[in-house]
Amino acid sequence: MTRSSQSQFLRGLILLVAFAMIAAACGSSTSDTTAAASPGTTAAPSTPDTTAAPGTPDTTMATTAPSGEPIVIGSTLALTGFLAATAAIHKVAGDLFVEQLNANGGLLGRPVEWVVLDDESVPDQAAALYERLITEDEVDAIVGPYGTGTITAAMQVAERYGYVMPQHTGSLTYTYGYDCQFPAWPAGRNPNVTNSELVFDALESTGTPPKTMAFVINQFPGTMYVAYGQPDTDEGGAVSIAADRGYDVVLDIQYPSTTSDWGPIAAAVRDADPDFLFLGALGVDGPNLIAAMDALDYQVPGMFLQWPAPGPMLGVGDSADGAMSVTAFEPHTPFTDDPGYAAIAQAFSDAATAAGLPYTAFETQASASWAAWQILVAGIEGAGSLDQAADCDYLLNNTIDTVFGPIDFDPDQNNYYGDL
Amino acid sequence: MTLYGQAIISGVLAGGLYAMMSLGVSLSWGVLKIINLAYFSFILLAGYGSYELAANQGWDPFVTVLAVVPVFVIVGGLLQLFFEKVKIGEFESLLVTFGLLIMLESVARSIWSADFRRIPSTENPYASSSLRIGEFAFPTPQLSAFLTAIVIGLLMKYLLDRTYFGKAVRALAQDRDMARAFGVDHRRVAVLLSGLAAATAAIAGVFIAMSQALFPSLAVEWFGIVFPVVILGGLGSTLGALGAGVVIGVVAAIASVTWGPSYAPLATFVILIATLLFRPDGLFTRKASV
Amino acid sequence: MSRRTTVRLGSFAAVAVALWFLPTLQGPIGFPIFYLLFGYTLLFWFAQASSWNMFTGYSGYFSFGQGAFFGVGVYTTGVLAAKRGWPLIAAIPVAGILAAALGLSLGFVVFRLRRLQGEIFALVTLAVAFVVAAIARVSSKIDGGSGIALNDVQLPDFLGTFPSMMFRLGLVIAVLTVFAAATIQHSRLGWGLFSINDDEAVAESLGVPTFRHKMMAFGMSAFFAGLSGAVHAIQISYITIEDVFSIRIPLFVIVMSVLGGMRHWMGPIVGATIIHTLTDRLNRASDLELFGGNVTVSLDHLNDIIIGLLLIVMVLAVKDGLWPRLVDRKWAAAGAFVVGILIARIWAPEMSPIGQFVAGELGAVAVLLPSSAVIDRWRSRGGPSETPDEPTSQPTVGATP
Amino acid sequence: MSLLQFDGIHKRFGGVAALGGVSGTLDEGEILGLVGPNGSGKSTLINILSGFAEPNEGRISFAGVDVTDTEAHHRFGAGIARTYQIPRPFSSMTVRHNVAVPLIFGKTKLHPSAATERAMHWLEFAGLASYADQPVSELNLHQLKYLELARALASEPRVLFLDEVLAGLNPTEIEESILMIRRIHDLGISLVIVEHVLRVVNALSTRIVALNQGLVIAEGAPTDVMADPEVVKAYLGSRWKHA
Repeated sequence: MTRSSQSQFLRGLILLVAFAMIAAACGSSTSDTTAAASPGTTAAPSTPDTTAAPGTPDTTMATTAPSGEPIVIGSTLALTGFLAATAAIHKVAGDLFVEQLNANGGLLGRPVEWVVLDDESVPDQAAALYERLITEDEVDAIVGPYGTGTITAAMQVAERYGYVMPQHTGSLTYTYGYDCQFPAWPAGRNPNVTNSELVFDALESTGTPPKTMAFVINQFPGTMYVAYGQPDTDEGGAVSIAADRGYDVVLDIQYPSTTSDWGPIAAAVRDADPDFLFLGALGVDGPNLIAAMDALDYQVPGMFLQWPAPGPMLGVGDSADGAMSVTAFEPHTPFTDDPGYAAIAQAFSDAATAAGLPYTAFETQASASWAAWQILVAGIEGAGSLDQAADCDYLLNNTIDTVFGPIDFDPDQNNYYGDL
Repeated sequence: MTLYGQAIISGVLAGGLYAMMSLGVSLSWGVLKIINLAYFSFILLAGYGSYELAANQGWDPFVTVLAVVPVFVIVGGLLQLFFEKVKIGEFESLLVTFGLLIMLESVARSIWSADFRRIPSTENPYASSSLRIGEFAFPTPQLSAFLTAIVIGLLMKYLLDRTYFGKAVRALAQDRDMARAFGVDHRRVAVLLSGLAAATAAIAGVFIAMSQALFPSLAVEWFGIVFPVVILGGLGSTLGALGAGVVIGVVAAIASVTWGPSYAPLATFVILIATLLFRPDGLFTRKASV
Repeated sequence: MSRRTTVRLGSFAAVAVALWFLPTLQGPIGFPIFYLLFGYTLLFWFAQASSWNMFTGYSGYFSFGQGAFFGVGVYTTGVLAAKRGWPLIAAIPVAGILAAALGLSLGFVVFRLRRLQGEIFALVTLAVAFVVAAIARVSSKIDGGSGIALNDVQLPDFLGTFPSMMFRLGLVIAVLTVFAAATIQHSRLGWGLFSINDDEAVAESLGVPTFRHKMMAFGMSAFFAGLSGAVHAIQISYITIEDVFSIRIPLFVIVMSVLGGMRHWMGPIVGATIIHTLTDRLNRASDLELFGGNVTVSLDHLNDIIIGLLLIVMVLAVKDGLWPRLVDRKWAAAGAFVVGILIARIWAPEMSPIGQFVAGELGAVAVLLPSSAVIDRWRSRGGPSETPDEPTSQPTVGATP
Repeated sequence: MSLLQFDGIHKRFGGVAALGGVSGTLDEGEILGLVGPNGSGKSTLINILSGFAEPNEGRISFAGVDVTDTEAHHRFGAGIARTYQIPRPFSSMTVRHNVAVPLIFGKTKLHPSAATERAMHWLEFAGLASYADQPVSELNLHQLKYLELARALASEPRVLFLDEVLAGLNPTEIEESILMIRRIHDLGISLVIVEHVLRVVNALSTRIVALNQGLVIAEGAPTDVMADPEVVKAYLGSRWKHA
């Protein structure tokens, strides 16, 4: 009897604690609307030596403190879920950009507040949250989320309300028919063609191009698109381009994103013994496969890693020799010739270290994020208003300066430029 | 033929690791009647623990076992103590530990972020080393995991077959009330067994940290390996788990090199379903339980 | 049709018709359009949780197969509507039928084998979800790993703008599903399922056609999960195997139903409402500042922790879920709901209506749970005779006289 | 023609034969006593006849129809009912709802609301009317056994298997139960009673079948069977083993 009443009491106690926690959390969730990222908290100039965020056209504003109602910019990011690793970079980059923007006079002379919601890496969640940002929170502008799926979902919402949506790294270029979406990274309209041609051109320029080639592709939409072309049309694709160019394709396999035992894949590559390995990789696939091949005492003479996510070659050591990848930005020359960008790269690196990211260099992901913010700011400053249609017009009709250099957007190319 | 030989070796060695990952779930389910998904979190957290010690404190990855395992023996024991206290049934245990798994994954994410963590090669010379026999290579982490799994399997077998503790465990597995009536201290046996089971999970975690990158959602991805091994091996069967681990490893490896890696999960689950339909007590149990 | 059935049909129809015109009122009333999509998502979870519960909650057979049925629905839209150009409206019923076919063929094998009862059944259904995902992954006709973009799908424009259309589609499917769940509960099928839940062998020996009843319930459960998945594909807009077959759907329907109560059709609805509103608002909370900003707690990962904690607490302490307690103490709950809203209005006047609703809802939950626990304790100490474990657990079978 | 007839029933569990070819009949209006030591196959036979388990070999016919492959719920609808040695009520339902289930699914096929009303009739018969809306956890063992009877009777069966309805009861309760069994028989229902208390079987049965190790070792009038040396040996032998 005593025992059971004791356990009843215990249960009651657990419940109380649990609900106190939830109540506390909820309280903050609601009061957060006012507390979040007020300019006072984010504008602390941690990098006073940085002159201005390049790409912010009017740098003379630098000395004037922003005033008035804050401009609210909304976005979601995959703060949790399977894309969270890379999204963390975008969070750091965005925070840094907003901080510098506010330190340099804000936007249209007003302070900027960035509201970030967690889309949990899930597209339907992202779509619902953009709907919420635009129609409930009535944000002044939006920035895209991270991840192809969430970007694709968010874009449909942006299109519905005519919002300008700069986005970092959406990889299904052929599906993005919305004129006011502005991809930041130089992937080009047809990465299913240009990506591999870039790689093969580079190989051939060495004078001793490989003869045999192996393709190991992650079954992820973006990597599949680059390797096999657009679904249902088979247009382009690295594998067929390689064959057309006369390479001998000795291995062509796909693996699920959940692969945990890399032994058999490594064995298959070793068995095929290609001169060159084209790895349509994501995340840590590269290092995992390299380690597995290492364990078989095998190294490929050369390899290409498609999308090294953060810290790609982290901890692999010497075995990564001979590996190449595509990048839009690396924190060394020639990318850092502009002193402004060198400072940003350094500031990002500091911020990333402070945020505990294991890979702190300002490379493709961070720079794409930066460029997306630059595009947004350029549109608003250029049009001189928060009117979405005006901003969109300005971006389509003017050359925009970003960390990747000047960009002209062409809706016929789905606004994609470059050739990565 | 070298390809298939190497794939089979890789599958067999991976099987040892699979067995170690599954042993905790299998013993807990078979003997204690608790489907404890928290073991997945134990594997993950032990991996992170080993990572911390090796990457940041400069420990040899093998030595981290000494620090990590005792922690999880205690955690596993305490968890079981809690289950005994609240008198939890089989289904409830599945749901409660599911909740625990979700929470611990979230905790891992807030500590180590969702990013991939890997012991740098400077601190972990084993990741890329291997034993060569002719054309065939036996990677060090996988080989040592496999050998450890065999040693643990045999030790457990001895413990369960030959000692008083084992007798108590078997009595418990067959008939809870009877065991209690014959004076087996049910709670003590359960807590001890849960601690041991957690230890195997922690060892598996250390080997995983040694050979691959860690990230929080790994825990859920292991469902696809561990449950087939547990069912195939037969609930509560130590050597069964070992055998089933190897079968799953080899089948996945052969499917992988024959039709491509994306067929590996399909092959695994076809075997699992066939087993459930035709030999629900596992491939390695001699007689069907009544 | 008995009088009660007529009344139920009438009230469901009335609710459905009233909600149908909600999107029309959006302009005049001027609430944010987001509420329509928020409403859609809520209706989506009603349909998912109710469809899961009409089999698992009533019969006690624990199914992790919801992800597979949902996934079949999503991919039916993906393949038929996006790849082959069918109109969405035509793909939806096919999705339901395909999901039901999967459920029925799985049930036909599994329910025949008595040894696959209990937790083995749960694992078989989990494995089936993995198998369906693995098949979709290797078949380029379905997905093949490339994912499917749904931006060119032919949508039913006569249902209004996109948010209105989603809301109305979600409404139709949720109303059908919940109506089915309520009808089953009070029908012979419901009685059969509840007796299977208690003791399947005895049920069979008292004339319950257990095999047929399990098949019917599992088939319907899969059917509605498929219908709902087919619509939700549009909301996802870009479907991939990893997203669609993730653990999220089974996890959420379990937590929602366990929270609300699995023995009554209202349980999943209560649970879905609480979980969805709560997680939606928690999304915003990034940092919690305590003690005047001296201590900052990151709430980024709190959602999962709350979901996990709720599951544990409910399973251990409140086995019947909230619904029976709500029925028991509706006035106290209503009072706490109002108090919660008032506190929210005073504390944070600019809080959105959804935020206020969450505050009220938390007040109600906080009053319901611990007070019941205290009452349980008091009763178990005070009563001279042995009281059952859960004094509030009035039998709900076929319930309500 | 007899009401229930079974021929050559074999049942094996693993390699062990629980029933090794049992045949017999039950006539309309009979009370057949089924006796035998523990493990002689009595419960297995009842399980098979009521459709709870499948025989490996053998045929069963009921009212002239072969029901060997008929599922248990159909047999219940046709008029074969049983009770359990250890009562197995639907624990989450009220007493009344427990009795409503067979009324919904048995021969009567009533609508749930009609079934809940009709259930009172059988609760009154079993003397449980005052507990109708209580949870079954309020009942004691004796009452639970009556609830089993009420459930079995609700669908108005022609044959009722009573599996040790008296086990665990005190002498007064046993006397009451014997009267109850006679009342059930007076409803025109043929009974098969499996019972350990041989005195009771003797008093109630019109005929007795004795089983040992899965085989029929004696059959006939109660006094004859009880005097049969085989039966005495089977009982004494089993007593000794247990002592």
